[in-house]
Amino acid sequence: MITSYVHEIVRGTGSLLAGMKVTIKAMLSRTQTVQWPRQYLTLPQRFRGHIQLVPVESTGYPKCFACGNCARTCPSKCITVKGKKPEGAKKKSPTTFLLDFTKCSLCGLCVESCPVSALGFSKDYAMAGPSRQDFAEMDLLSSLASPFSTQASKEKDHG
Amino acid sequence: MDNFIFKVYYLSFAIVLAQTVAGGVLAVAAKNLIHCFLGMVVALIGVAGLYYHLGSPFIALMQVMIYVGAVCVAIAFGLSLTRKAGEEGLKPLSPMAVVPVVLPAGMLAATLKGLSHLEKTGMPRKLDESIIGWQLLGNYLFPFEIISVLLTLAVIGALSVALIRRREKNGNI
Amino acid sequence: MSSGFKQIVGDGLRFKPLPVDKHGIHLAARTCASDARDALRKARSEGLFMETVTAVDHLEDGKLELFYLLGNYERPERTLLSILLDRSNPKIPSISDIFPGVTWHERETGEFFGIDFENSLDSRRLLLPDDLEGYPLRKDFKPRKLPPVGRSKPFKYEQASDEKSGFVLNLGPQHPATHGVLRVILHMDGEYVLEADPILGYGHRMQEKIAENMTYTQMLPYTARMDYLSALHYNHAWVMAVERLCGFEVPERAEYIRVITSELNRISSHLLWYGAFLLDLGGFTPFLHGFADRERILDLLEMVTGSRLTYCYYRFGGVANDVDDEFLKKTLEFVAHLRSRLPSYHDLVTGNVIFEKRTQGVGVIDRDTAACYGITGPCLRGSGVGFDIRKAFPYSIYADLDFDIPVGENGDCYSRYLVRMQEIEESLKIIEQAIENIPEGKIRSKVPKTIKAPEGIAAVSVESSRGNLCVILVSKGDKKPYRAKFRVPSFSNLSIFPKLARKELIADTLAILGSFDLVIPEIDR
Amino acid sequence: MKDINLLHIVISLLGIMGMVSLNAVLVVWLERKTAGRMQFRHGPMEVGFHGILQTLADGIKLVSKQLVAPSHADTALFIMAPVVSLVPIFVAMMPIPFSATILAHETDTGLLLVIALGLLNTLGILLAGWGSDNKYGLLGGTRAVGQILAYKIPLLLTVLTIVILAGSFSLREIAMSQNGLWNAFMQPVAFLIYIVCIVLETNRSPFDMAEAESELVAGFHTEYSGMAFSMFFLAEYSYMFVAAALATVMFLGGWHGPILPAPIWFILKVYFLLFLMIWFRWTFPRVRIDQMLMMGWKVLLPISLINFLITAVVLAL
Repeated sequence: MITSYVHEIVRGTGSLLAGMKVTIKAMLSRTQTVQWPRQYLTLPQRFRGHIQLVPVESTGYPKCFACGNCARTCPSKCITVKGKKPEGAKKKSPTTFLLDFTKCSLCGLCVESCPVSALGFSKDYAMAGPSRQDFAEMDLLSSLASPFSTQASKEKDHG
Repeated sequence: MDNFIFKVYYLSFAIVLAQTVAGGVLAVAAKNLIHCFLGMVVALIGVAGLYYHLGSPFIALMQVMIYVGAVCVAIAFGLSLTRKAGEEGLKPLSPMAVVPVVLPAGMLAATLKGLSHLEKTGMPRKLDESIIGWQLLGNYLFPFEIISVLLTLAVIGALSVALIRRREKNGNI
Repeated sequence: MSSGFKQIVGDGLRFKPLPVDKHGIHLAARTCASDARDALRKARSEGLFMETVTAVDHLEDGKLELFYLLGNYERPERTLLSILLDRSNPKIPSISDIFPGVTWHERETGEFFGIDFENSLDSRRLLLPDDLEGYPLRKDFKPRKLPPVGRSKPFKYEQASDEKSGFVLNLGPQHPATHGVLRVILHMDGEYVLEADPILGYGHRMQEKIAENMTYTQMLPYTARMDYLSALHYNHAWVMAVERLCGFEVPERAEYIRVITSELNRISSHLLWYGAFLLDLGGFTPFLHGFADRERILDLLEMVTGSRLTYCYYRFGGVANDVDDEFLKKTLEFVAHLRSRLPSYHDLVTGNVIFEKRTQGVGVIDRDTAACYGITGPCLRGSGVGFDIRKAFPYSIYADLDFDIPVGENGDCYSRYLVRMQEIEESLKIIEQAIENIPEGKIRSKVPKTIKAPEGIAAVSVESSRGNLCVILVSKGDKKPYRAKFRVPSFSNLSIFPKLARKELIADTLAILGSFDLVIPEIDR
Repeated sequence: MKDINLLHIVISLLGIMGMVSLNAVLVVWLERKTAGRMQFRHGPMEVGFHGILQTLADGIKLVSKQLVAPSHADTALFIMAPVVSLVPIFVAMMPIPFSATILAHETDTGLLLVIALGLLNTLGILLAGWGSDNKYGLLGGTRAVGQILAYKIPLLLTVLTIVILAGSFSLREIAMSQNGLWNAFMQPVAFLIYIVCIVLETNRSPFDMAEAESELVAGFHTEYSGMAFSMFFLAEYSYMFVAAALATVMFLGGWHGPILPAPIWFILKVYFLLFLMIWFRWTFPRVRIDQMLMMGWKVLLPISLINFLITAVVLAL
């Protein structure tokens, strides 16, 4: 009985030392975190941030022709699209494209449903704003040129 | 300078005295069990302070260690086993509570009267504690051992009583 | 298909085979209430376990159809007992005296469909708030208009009664060890728990009603939100249920990708559990050690799916996008990396004498009790029952892969721990094999844009990280599911907790709670 | 009684307060850094060089926060508890010798003083748990009391072993007696028991019964905030320092060491022990309360008793 008692104590102490070895090794090895926001990690190609409109390369206008597929597919109903035909164009162009980011679950079904791949994912993940409204009505058109009022959007670019 | 030190000494002695008495009163009179406990701790520390002032820091520390550290903790342990301790509170004092107040008061008065005839003998002197040890292991070895056997028996008895109770109550726990 | 259930209950009972198309159910029969009781009693004595109890509201027929779904740990077979109840006065004797674990399922079905389970052991509400009127899963339920945000009535806690003992401890809904909004009322005697009463529903979102109002595709992202730690398994169960109902083909490459990603997901879930369990036992470092390696899995999955937690990656008839060689290479690297890290996990935790003392012999579940409560997953395998959906009902390509089902010996927290740690190794093996054999080809078969599932019922199970996740899908040929029931593993696993916690130290009850690997949103749905 | 020098005591108390605060800043930083590195993290990095001033910033934040007492709390106990747990530590620092000459207050019974005052810490925890009208707090407080019963006797026995070796209760003399061979080598078993006991005594993981985050939320200080909370914190880290200093004096030869000046050696040894305690905390899971009591009574007590007897017999021969 005495031997098992002593054996138990010795074995227990040994197991504790094994654990301590692991932690001290970890302490001397390299850290695996980065000091955000001073350091950044590169995001993978397919990173799904909030959605954004993809421009036509030549014109800078949105590819979107306001068919509303995305809005219908969205499970959370967080996309609002309205569009009309600009003068002289064959297809419609969006006049409003609002994303309610407070409801969005970043599932990406809207991007998949788009027939002309006019939607893409942004790589912006560090988002903060002073009011809820900043995200409840995110205007996705604001970063793109608009076929309706070219002048206004150009000013925006400079500002 | 000497005078100053004496004054400090008397002052601190008075404070410790007051602390002991206040603690004692709290221990007896408080309605909440934990306040009583606290009063006892305060009184016992006060007693340790008295020992210190009487020139025996060793006894004082032993007082803190044994009475505050061991006895009070054991009592606190007991408190934590009682059901709803501190929530229900104790009963208000009965008229009979006068007795434990009057008795020591009388004793105190008698002592003070006796002391008033004596001359002041100066500050207490520091004693060599090792004498206590030699006495305990020499002249008083037999009573010392009797006491320790008694304590051991008490511990074993308490343990067995507690174990039987627990088994009866909770089955296999 | 064997019909062991028929042999068990004999031919004396009146069963009527169900006419509709059935998927994943080996015997479906309609019976009446009294016969069901006899049959279930026999089933119980034969060791069958109750997967779930649920119902469907057939509004136009004026009937409520009550389902008992029975599984068998030993043989791959699943039995569906269906009982038609009158919609105006649905009453049925409770079977909680036969299967104690069914109490929770009955409580849930009762509050959602208004079915009265007579003589139930416990007939309080389980998930829904006490002041809700009506039965939400009935088709004619009209939701009450919610008060505007900020104006709602303040929630009042009922005062826990001190009758049972002098000391009632309210554990949660905000408590470090409940991992979410679980509340457990503990009746204590000092450090000992006399009785534990879990209160659910703090994170209830009515997912099953949401499913009835969504198209099949739209429901896909929601499934991942139930158990966010094994989101891909939920995706998998949902797409598989729809695929079985509609008869969609899945290309082989897609199946391989599904297996690789879901096994990665399983490892990541187990690694998180490893840390969280140790956190419950008071060890802090393992949590972040597990996290550091889990992070690599998340990076890998992010490469393929684009997100790190609630991947919405599987699609009907395939997966959303293809994996590239870089992913496969990095996954193999990760497999090697994790293999090299596992010994340090064992040094830090498995052999640790404190850990052994805290977990061995604590929270023992034996096989029979497990069957009573419908325990599945690692919690069950810890008790030595090798029941794993991947072997029992091999789906995807699991039948072609070589892997073992680790089982424990004692059914205690330590066994459950060991089972999960071995499962990590088995998953690594599976991933290696799948990557080795992954064929070229399409990743998605042609499916119609708008999915209309034909009329029928499918009960499709997936082995999620926590156990048997079963999606029961009832379709009436519409764009939207008529009824979708998620039989979640944690729900049944937690239902045994009050039994295990009785007369244990509070520290032990938290070890038991931790060893279940609970995800509360999954339980609350 | 002529040796009472008031000025001396006041100055040394002030010095101790300063040292306690500085020590808390350093040890908390060390703890967070160590914890971080052991978990592949950086730990605090922002305030000061590698976050060394983080504790100070946190301290300022805590002090500027409100102390909220629960409505049914026993306010007197609630406010008294942090004071009771902190003040004795200040006094217990008095007899600790940083070198043969640097010590605040020399007494013949320094060892007893430190141990006796250390007991009051538990009292503070009990009062906090009891006074804050919180069931988690109450459980934490009663656990602390149960805990003290389990380790105090082995602790005293190991201390007695050292006392009979050195023949004195004076910390200075105990340290002086180890000029050659440290007691840690002469009494390895006693040293190990003492290390376990000080982890128990300072309520630190794996024996943090009274706090037990995953069981009791925050145990005895669940309801505390602001200044009072920071006082508990200060008490914990100061008590760690006192316990480690006592271990250094009793087992690691106090200030003795080659080349470096004596106080530096002393501080180094103390911090080594503190690091050891931090290391334990970030490696082990928590022991269950009954197992801890078992260990106290069934392992520590018999071993320390046997060790004491053997030492006494060897010395007598």
